[in-house]
Amino acid sequence: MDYLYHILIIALIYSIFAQSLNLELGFTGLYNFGHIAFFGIGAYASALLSLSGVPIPVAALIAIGLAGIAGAFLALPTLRLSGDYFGIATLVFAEMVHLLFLNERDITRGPMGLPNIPRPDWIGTGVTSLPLLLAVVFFAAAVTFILLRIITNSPFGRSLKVIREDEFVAQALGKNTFLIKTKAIVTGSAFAGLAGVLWAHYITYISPSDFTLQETILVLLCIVLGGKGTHWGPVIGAFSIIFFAEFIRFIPIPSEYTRFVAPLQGMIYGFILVIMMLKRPQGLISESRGQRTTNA
Amino acid sequence: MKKFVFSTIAILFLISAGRVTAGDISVGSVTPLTGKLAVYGEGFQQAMLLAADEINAAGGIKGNSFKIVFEDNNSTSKGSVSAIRKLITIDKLPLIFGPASSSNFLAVCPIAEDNKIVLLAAESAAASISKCGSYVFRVFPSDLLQGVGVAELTKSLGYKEVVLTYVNNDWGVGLAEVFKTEFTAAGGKIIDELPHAEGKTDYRSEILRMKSQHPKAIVNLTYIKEGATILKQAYEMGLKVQWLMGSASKSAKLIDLAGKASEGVIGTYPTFSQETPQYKSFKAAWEKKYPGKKTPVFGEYNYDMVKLTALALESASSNSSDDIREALLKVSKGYIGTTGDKSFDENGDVNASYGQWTIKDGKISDYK
Amino acid sequence: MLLKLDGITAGYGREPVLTDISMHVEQGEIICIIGPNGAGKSTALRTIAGQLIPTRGEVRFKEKNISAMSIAQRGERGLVFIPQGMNIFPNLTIIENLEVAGTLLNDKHKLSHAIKEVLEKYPVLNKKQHSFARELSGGERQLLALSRSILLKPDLVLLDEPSLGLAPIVVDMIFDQIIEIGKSGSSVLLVEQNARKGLSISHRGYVLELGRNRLTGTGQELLESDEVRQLYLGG
Amino acid sequence: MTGYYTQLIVNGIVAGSIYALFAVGLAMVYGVFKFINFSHGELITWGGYLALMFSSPPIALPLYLAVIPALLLTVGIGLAQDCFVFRPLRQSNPISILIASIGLSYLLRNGIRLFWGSDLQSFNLPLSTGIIFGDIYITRIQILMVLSALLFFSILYFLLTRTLLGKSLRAVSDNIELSSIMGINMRKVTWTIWILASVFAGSGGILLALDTSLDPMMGMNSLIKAFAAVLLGGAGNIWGALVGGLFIGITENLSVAFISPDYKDFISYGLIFILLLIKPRGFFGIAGGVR
Repeated sequence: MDYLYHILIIALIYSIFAQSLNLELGFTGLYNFGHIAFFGIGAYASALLSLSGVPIPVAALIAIGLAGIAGAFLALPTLRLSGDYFGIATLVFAEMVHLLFLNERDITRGPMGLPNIPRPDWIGTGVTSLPLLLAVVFFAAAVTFILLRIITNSPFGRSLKVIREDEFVAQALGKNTFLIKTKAIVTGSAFAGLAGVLWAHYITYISPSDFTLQETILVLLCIVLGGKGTHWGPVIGAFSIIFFAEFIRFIPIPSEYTRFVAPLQGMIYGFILVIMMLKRPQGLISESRGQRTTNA
Repeated sequence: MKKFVFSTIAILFLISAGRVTAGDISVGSVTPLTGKLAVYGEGFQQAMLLAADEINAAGGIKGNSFKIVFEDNNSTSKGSVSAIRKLITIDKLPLIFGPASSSNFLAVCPIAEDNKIVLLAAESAAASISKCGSYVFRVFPSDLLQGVGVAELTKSLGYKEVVLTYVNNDWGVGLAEVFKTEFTAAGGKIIDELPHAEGKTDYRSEILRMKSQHPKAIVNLTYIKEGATILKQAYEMGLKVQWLMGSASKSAKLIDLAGKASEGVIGTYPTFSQETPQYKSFKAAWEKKYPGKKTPVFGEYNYDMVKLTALALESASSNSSDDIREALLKVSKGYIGTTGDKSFDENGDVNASYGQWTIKDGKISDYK
Repeated sequence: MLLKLDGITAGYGREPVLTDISMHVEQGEIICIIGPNGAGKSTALRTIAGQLIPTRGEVRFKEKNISAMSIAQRGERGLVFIPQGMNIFPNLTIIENLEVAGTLLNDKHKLSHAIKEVLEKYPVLNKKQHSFARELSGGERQLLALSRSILLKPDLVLLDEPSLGLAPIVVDMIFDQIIEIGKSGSSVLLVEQNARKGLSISHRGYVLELGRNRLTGTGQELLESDEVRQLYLGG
Repeated sequence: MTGYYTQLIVNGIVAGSIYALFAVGLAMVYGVFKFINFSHGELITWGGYLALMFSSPPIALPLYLAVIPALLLTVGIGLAQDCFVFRPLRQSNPISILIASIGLSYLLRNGIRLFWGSDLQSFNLPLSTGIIFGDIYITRIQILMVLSALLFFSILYFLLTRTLLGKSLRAVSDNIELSSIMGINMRKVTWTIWILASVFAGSGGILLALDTSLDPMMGMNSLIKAFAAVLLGGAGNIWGALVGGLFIGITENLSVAFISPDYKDFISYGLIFILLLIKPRGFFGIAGGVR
C-alpha cells in the first residue's frame, strides 16, 4: 500500500508544482522555462534551515518566502523582455541556480547532496508516516488549488488573462502590467517553493541533479497535456504523467531492452508536446470547459 | 478523473500480481538500467544474474529457486525512491540491493532503515553510508580507505606537490576530501585543486590550468569517460605528467578511449588477488555465460554480494529481514569471495587492501 | 476597362470593412480614392492588390476575374502594389532594393536594364546606390518605392498614401513623379489622405465613407463639390 | 605564463568559431519566423551522430565522405521540422510554437539516446600531440574548425550579398509582408533558411564531435552558447554572430584562469542575462545589413 501512497504523494507534489507554473504560463502567458529553480530554492532552503535546527514549519515558511523573493529577483529585470526572450532568460536563470547548487559546496554540500532532511516529529519517519504525509501533501495541494482558483477568478486573475491576450490592451485599460506580472511570478514561485519544500521533507535527500531542465520539461508537459489556463488541467496532467511513468515499471520488459525504455519515454513526452500544439493546443480540457467547472 | 486514477491503480496491481511466483525466494535490486549510469548498470545486472544462475544450478535456497527482481531507477534519486518503494510494498521483499552512485544510495537508505529492510551496496563508496543504519551493508570498501590509498601511493612515489582534480559529484568530492586530509597531514602540498564537471566533452581549460602550475604529478580522481577525455586532451596539449588515478577509472575501456594517452597512468584500487580459486572460478563462469565480454567495473563485487546474500538466506531461520540481517552478519565472518574478505564490521562495512595498477603497452597490469 | 470592382465586400474579422464597393479604372487614368479615417480606403487597395480575399463580389483586371490570385500572380499580370509606410527594405542597399523589387521580371538581363533606367531617372538614388536604404531621407525612400513602377512597367500601380509623413515640398516632388508614371503609360490608383493634393492630379476620384461608395466624379468635380469641401477639405 | 593566457585565447577562438556556426542558423530562423528554435541544438547533435554512423561499421565510409550523407540527413531533419511542425504552426500564437520547439528538441534528443545510447561516443581518430607554435598547442582538428568556420562564413557572405536568392532572404528577414508583395518566392527562401541552418549546425556538430566527443546533450549546451553569441553580436550582421561567438568562446575560456572551471558555463549564462537587460528588445535577423 505505501507504494500507492508514494505515487500519490509524488503526483500531488507535482500537481502543486504544475499549478504554480500554470499560473504564469497558462493564465498570464509568461513562458517561464526555469520554474524548476524555484522548486529547488524551496527545497534547498527548507532542508538547510531545518538541518541547522530551525523548526520545520518556520523553515518551510521561510523557504516559500525565499522562493517568492527569488521570483521577484527574476521578474524585476526580465519582465520587460518580450515573450521568447523572457523564456531564454528564465531558462538561463535556472541553469545558473543549478550551477550554484552544484558548486557552492560550503553551503549546499554540492553534488554530495543533503541527506537526512528531518520531518516534523508528529509525522515521524517510519512506514506509518506515509498516510500522514499523504494527508499533509493532500492538504497542501488542496490549499494551492483553492488559493489559485480564488486568485485567478478575482479581478487580479482577470487582469492576468487580459495581459495574456493582449498586453497593450491591458496597458490601455490603465493597468500596471509590470506590477501585475511581477505579482504573478512571485505567487507562482512561492507555490513552486512549497512543492519543493514538500519534496525535500518527503524524500529526505536532495541533490542538484534533482533540479534540472528535464524536470521543467516534465512539468511543462503536465500543463500542456492537462490544459493550460484551466484549474484542473495541471492536476490531471500531473497525475497522468506520474502514473504513466510508474505504470511503465509493470510492463514486463526483457532486461536487454530496458535501456530503450527511458529514451522512448522521452520521445513520447516530446511527441506529445508537439502533437498537442499542432492538434489540441488547449490541452485535454479546454479553458472554457474549465470555466464551466468553476461556475458549477 | 477519479475513474482514471482508480482504473490506473487497478491495472497497476493486476500487472504486478504474479511476478513473484510461489516457491521462489526473491530479493530486489534497484539498478540503473536507464539514464546516465546505465552504462554501468548493465554490467552490474549481468554479474548479479551470473551469481543467481550459479545459486540455482547448485540447488537454489532451501530447495527453492532464487530470483532477483530488478527495478530501474533512471539513475536518479527520485527513480530510486520510487523503485525501492515498489519493491518493498508490491513485491514485499525483505532484502534489496541498493542503487549505484552514492547519492542515489543515500536517498533510499532511510527508507530501507524505516521499513527494516536489509539493504546492500556493491559499489557505493561514500564515507557517509557507514552511518546509514544497522540494516545497511556494503561489500565495497568505503572511500575513506581508497582516499588513504591514493595518498599513500602519491607519497610512496615521492611526489610532494601535486595538482588535484576530481569529478564534481558525490563520489569524487568525497574521495578528494579524504585524499586532501591524508596527503596534507603527511606533509604533502596541493598546488591547485579543481573539480571537473561530470560528462563534459571538453576539459581543455581545466587541463590548461593544471598545466600552468607545472606539476610533476596530477591526482585525477574520476570515471572512465571523463578520465579518458582528460588524458586524451592533455596528451594533445603536450601535458606530460605522472597521472595518479583511483579505482573507478581502472578499466580496459579507458585504454580503448584514450589510447596511448593512457600509457603510464598509475592508480590504486581495492585489491583482491586474481590468483585465488574464487576469482578464477568467477572469471571462468563469466566467460562461459558472456563469451567475448570483458568483466564489468565492480562486476566482482556485485557477484560477491549476491553470493553472500544466498548464503545468508540459506542459513537464516526465517525469511524475515531481521533474521536475514542476523544471518548476514554471521555468514560474512571470514567469508572469502572473489574480492577477498567480506566480513562486515559494526557499520556494515568491509575492509580492503589496496593495490596499485598501471597501464603498460596498452594493458592494465599491477604496478610494482 | 483595365480594372473593375463589382459589389466587393471584404474585411478582416467577421465584420466587413467594405460593403458593396464598386469602382473602375481605365487605361492611362490616375484615380484617387479619398475618405475619412476608417472609411476603408486602404482596405479597398489591399483587396485589389490581393492581400485580402473579398467575401463577395469580383475584382476584374484586364477582363479577367483575379479575386483568387496571389499577389505575385497579379504582379506578373501587370498589377503592382506599393504599400504605405514601410515600403522599402532598410537593411538592403539601394541597388539591392531595386534588384529585389524587380523579382517579378524574372529576367536578369531585363532587370539590369531597368535598374539602369531607374538610376538615370533618379540621380539621387544613383549617387547613393551602395548605401543602405535606411540611410535615405523620407522623400528618397518614397522615390525608391515608386521606382518599382519604372522597373516593372505595370499596367496599373496601386499607391497607398504616398505623401505620408513627408514635408510639403517633398510631397510636391512625389506627386510630380506620380504624374510622370501616369504619362509613361501606367494607370495609377492611389489612396490619399491629402484629398486636395490627390484629386488635383487625378482624372477621377472616389469618395468612400464607412466602407461604402459615397460619391464619384472627375477630380475637378469632386474638388469643387460642396460636400467634399465640407467633409474633407476643411470648408 | 603569457603562454597560458595565449593558449586560453586560442582555445577560446576555436570554441567561439563553432558557437558562431551554431548562432547563424538560430538567428536566421529567428530573423524570418520570429521564434527561438529550441530544437536547433538537435541539428547539431544529429549532424555529429550521423557522421559517426556513416563512418563506422557497417557502412564505414571514410570520414570526408561520411560527412556528405550526414549533412544531407541533417538538412532533411531541418526541413522536416519546418514542414511538419513549424509551417502548420506559423499562424499560431508564439507560445505554441515555442512549446512545440521544446517538444521537438526533446523528441530528437531522446531519439539519439534510443539509437546510440546516453554514453559518450567518439570518432576513434589517431591520437597525436598538437602542432606547437612557441608554447601554444593546437590540434589539426582545431585548425580545421577555425578554417571551416571562416570558409562557411565567407560562403554565407557571398550568398547573402552577391546572389538574388541571398538578397531575397535578407529582404524577407527585413519585412516579410513587403517581400510577398514584391513577389519573392517564400517557399524557396524558407527552404534556403532551413538548409543553411541545418548545414551550419550539422557541420559545426561534426567538427565539435571530431574535436572532443559526442553526447546527447551537446546540442542543448551549445544552443545556449549560440544564443549568447547572437545576442552579443546580433546587430543584424553575420559578422556580428562571428564576433559574438568568438567573444563568448574567449571569455569563457579565459575565465578559467580566474574562477573555478565549474563556473565556466556561468560566464555565458550571466552574459546572456546582462545582455538581455541592456537590450531587452534583443536582436534582429542575421541577414540584414551585410555589405
